[in-house]
Amino acid sequence: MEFPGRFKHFVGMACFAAGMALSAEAMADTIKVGILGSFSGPYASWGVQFRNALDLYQEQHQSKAAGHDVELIYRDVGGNEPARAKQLAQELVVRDGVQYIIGLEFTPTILAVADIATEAEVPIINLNSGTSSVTRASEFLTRTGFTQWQVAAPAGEYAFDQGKKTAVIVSADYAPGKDALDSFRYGFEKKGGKILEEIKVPLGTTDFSTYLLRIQEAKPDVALVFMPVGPMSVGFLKAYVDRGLLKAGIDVYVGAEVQETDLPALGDAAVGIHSVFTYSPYQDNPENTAFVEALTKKYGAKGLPNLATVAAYDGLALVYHMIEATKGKKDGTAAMDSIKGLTIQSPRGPVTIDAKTRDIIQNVYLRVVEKRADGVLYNKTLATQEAVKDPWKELNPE
Amino acid sequence: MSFALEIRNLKKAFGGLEVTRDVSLTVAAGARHALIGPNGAGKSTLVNLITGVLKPSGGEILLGGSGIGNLSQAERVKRGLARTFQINSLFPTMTVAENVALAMVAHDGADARVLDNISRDPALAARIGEHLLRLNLADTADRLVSNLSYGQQRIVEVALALALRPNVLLLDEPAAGLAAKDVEMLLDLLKGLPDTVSVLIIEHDMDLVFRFAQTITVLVDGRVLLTGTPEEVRKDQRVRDVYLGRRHG
Amino acid sequence: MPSLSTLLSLFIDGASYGMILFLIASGLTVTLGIMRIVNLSHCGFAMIGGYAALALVSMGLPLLAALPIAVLFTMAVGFLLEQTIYRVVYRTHEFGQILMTLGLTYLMVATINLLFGSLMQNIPVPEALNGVWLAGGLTISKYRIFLVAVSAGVAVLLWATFEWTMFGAKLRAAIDNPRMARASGIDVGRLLSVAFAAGCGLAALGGVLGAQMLPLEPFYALKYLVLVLMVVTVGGLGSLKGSLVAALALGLIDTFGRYFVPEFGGFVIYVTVFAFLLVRPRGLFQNA
Amino acid sequence: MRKPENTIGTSVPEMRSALRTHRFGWFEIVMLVVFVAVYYLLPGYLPLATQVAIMIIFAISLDLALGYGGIETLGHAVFYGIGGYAAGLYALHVWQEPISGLLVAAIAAGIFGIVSGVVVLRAKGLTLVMLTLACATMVHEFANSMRAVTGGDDGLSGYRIDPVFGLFRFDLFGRTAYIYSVCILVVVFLIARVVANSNFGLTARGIRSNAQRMQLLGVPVLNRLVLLYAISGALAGIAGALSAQVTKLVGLNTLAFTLSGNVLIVLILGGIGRLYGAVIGSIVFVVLSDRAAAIDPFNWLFILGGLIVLTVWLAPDGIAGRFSALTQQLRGRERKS
Repeated sequence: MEFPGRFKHFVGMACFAAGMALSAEAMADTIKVGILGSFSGPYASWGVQFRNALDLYQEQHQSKAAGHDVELIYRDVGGNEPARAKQLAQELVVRDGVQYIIGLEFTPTILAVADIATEAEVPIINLNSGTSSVTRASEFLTRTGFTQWQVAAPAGEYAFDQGKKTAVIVSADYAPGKDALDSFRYGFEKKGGKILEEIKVPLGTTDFSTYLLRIQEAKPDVALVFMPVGPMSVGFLKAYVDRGLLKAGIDVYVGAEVQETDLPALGDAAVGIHSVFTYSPYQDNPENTAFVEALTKKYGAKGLPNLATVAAYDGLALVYHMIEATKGKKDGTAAMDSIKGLTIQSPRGPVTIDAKTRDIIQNVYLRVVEKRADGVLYNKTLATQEAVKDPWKELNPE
Repeated sequence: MSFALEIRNLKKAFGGLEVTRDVSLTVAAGARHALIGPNGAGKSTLVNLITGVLKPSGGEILLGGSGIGNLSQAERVKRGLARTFQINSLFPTMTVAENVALAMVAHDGADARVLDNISRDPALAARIGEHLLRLNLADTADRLVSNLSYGQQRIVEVALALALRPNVLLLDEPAAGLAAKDVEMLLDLLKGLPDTVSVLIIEHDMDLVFRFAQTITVLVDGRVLLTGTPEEVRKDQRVRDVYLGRRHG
Repeated sequence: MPSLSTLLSLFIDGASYGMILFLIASGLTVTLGIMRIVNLSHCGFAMIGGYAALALVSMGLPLLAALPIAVLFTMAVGFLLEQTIYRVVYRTHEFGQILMTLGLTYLMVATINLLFGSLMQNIPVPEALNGVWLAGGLTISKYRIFLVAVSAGVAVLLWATFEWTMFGAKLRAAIDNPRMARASGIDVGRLLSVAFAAGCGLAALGGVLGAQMLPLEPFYALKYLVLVLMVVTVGGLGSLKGSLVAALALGLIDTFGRYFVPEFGGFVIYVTVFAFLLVRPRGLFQNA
Repeated sequence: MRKPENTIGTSVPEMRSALRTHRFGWFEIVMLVVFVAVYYLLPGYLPLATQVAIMIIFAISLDLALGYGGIETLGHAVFYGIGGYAAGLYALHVWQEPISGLLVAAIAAGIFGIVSGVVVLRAKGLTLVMLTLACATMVHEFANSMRAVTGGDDGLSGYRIDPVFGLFRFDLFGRTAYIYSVCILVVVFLIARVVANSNFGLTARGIRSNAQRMQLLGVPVLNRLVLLYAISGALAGIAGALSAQVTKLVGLNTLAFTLSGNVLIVLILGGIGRLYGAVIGSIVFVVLSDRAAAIDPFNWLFILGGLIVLTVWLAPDGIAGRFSALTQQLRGRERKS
């Protein structure tokens, strides 16, 4: 076999050809955007929200940006499967010739595709993973969700401001949980609070009784809690309330765990749980009202959005902006440059992409779960902290 | 003179129940020795003691002059004691040739060789071919054992044991369940065995025993009643009483 | 040294967790004991029960009324499947059984996903069972006490059926030696059908009652499967008593392990199971 | 030593078909052609084809253990995962050279095969199934709790992989990854084939057929099974390592029950004890799940579940088994006519 020499040559040719193909694509007036998400498997609720938002945005803009047709290509990662995410991202770039990729829920999956963003100069918009460091994995990565630090550090501060002097931190034992631990502690201690104990709960835990017992025994003023949204968050909070910890006066502060889409699973138990987060569908601003109305009109009650929906909506808005800025040409660097420092009016309030870190700057709200007269559970906003940058990046400059 | 297999004062008791009572037995080199006895005489227990399935309560078992009483079944096989089973114990999902090959490879101690290709080993193929020819199994070489008739499987059972090149071959009721013509086939085969193999056969089929054995030991109630030539056994009144009388009336 | 009330709390938590595992595992151990088939769909029946109860509750039925209907419904589903698909499962080789029941589980997951969506679901606990009792320094969840009481009742009922009824005697015979049982005129096939359906019912009961601890979601059927299989294996195939002891032990070990060596969290229970199976590969109580 | 050309030597050719071994035939040629054709004709599908190649390696490793030795395992992902983590950690801390990475992974997984095999393989049947499952779950949980080393649930990432032979960079298009994986696949297939066709392969089949009798032929069955388990584990480790090198990330999912279940599905779908069953099964399974997931991600589990149930129902010996049964029938007909 004599392929070594030829092979190198071949790769060069192929890259060139692919480049040609891509630019030809651009002239053909259809710009493809790859959507990676969990549309099946245990995390399919993410995919549903992504799709709701993206299809709505496409409809509202007649799938046209800067005179070009925008086509969304959905690919199912089916959960936290890095190998599959990488394979699909590669195929989207190479085979389908997408210029942008939106999606992904998990830190491992987003890290697995970071290389592709760099190498193919394809901007990738991370919709969920809250690990601060993720955006550093590639110059072409940005985020429209939130970082754990962004909500948990203010949560620590707010809790202290509400008169809580001692706290126990409970978090699921994985990287975002580690971020949550550090950021809760940072926020709470900055104000002068005292952390009595840190409790790490292994992923996949379903019976939380022992951890609750430890909280009970530590007797803090407040519990600062981070759990991955889903079985763990619902299970933990239900058990927390059922054990009477909330009644006993140990307030609980969380982040994404009490989004309105998950409140029905918690039921009335959720009333009185505090959270610090960036979005609620019952938030009162014109963009949000229009957004929720359009979604419920299109999808009915199932269209109730959460941050994933908003993140996807804003993510596609960023893509549209990039397409306009580059006039539909494939130029990842120019596209990324065009969104640095950009501010858009998101349903969650104004959102800016940090010019330096490519991370998101947004408002953070302190809320508490209440029950409306019609029986609907929702988060009532108590306070707002505007234009919060990711504190971790401030503390850990590159 | 040295014996191929020698049993001295072998005892076995299950709890208080003595099943083997002080049995002594010698199988000469190249002998055709049969062990008979009525049901419950303790034949199976004796087989199990000799092959190592059971541990004796007392006494000695010597194979080629050295004691094997404390060895495991597999170690006794390695020392040259092969056996067949009352109920076929073959490799049903494999061909006849493969069954024999397994035994040969195991006997050669080559069963863990990862690099030898079995189908490219002419010496092995020749040995298998020769072995199967001798046992009249050449036609069935490429057939799965599970597809053979019961009679053929009994013969493969013998073939497997012989492939281990034993000094002593212990045949545990080889004719059990065989049709008359298959018994003839088996007998032919056993008669053709080389002299280098000593045979101890445990069998119910008296016709087969008397036509095959040179020496017969009669076991009754866990004790040796008599050892002698077929003629002597046939004539012995005690044997007639306890055994032949009842069965062959 | 933790206080007595802590230990007691842990004990109740562990026991209630264990009892749920027992309810789900009990049906599996009986069918495994008789047929020696690895039924990887068993947790799916617990899930079906849970979702059936959920559907009924969301139609306005109180949980305690929905519970028996859900159990009966699951038994019916189990019976139907046993009469059809499992007939094929019985015939095939061991790995065919594993595969087929795994495939069936996938189908269950897909169906639930289609009907109820992928989000986690909550079956609200009746008001009377909500909250805790405070006794001294001890906080006891009412629901957990209820759980322990109900499942203990079921366990006693099971034991009585097994020991004192004709059906139980036949079942024991069939587990002990299916061939002998068949030879002595017991219709093992029918016995198995009944046991299978009953097992599905028990699983459903566990699924509904345990929904607070093992929350309902479409992947329920796969998620808790390993745990339930371990209960059955540690207990010994076919032994109800074994499953009960194993489930309680695993529940307690898990709970205490998480409290005292939190850094090893979920790891403790698997090490224990592994070590135990090495020493006693046939489990706690398996005859032969 | 007898010579093959004596009178009995006439039966030598006969023995060749009676001692069933894997022979190269049209299947291997077709597969090679397909792999080459995919490279030139379907360049957009190379990442998918790479996943297929990796799955084939993994399934072949399982076939050695299950199809040849009858080791019933529901925890084979443990080797895949260990191989993956070994390759990842090696690249992160020692050297980024890929081929030595594969070797390190194979050794690590092989050693784990010996250690766990000595312990686990004493059991049989259901207990063995459960022990392998418990063992895999244990390692999964262990990897989960050793966050400092493995990255826990976030996966092990942040390592680079050097170009293969210092020449071929892992490119965006997945060309290098594909050719590299297919070459490793060919090597693994050849290794597996040598093992399967050897005395040892025969012994393994004997153990699967009747372990007790093997013991009585004087073969130390446990030792042999451990050796087989180690070889199988090492090959599975190579599959895991390949995945780690191609993806540049190792997640806990490489150790998960789902993967153990899937590889079993793949093998039984294809047919066990034949080596090429693993090839067919992987192609069908990976391509079908990819397509089904692309067409209807919300409901593709229906397709997968239905496919499994139907396969076991209609073709209990797998696709390869169905196929060889068919060809045998045809041959039988030819003979009769």
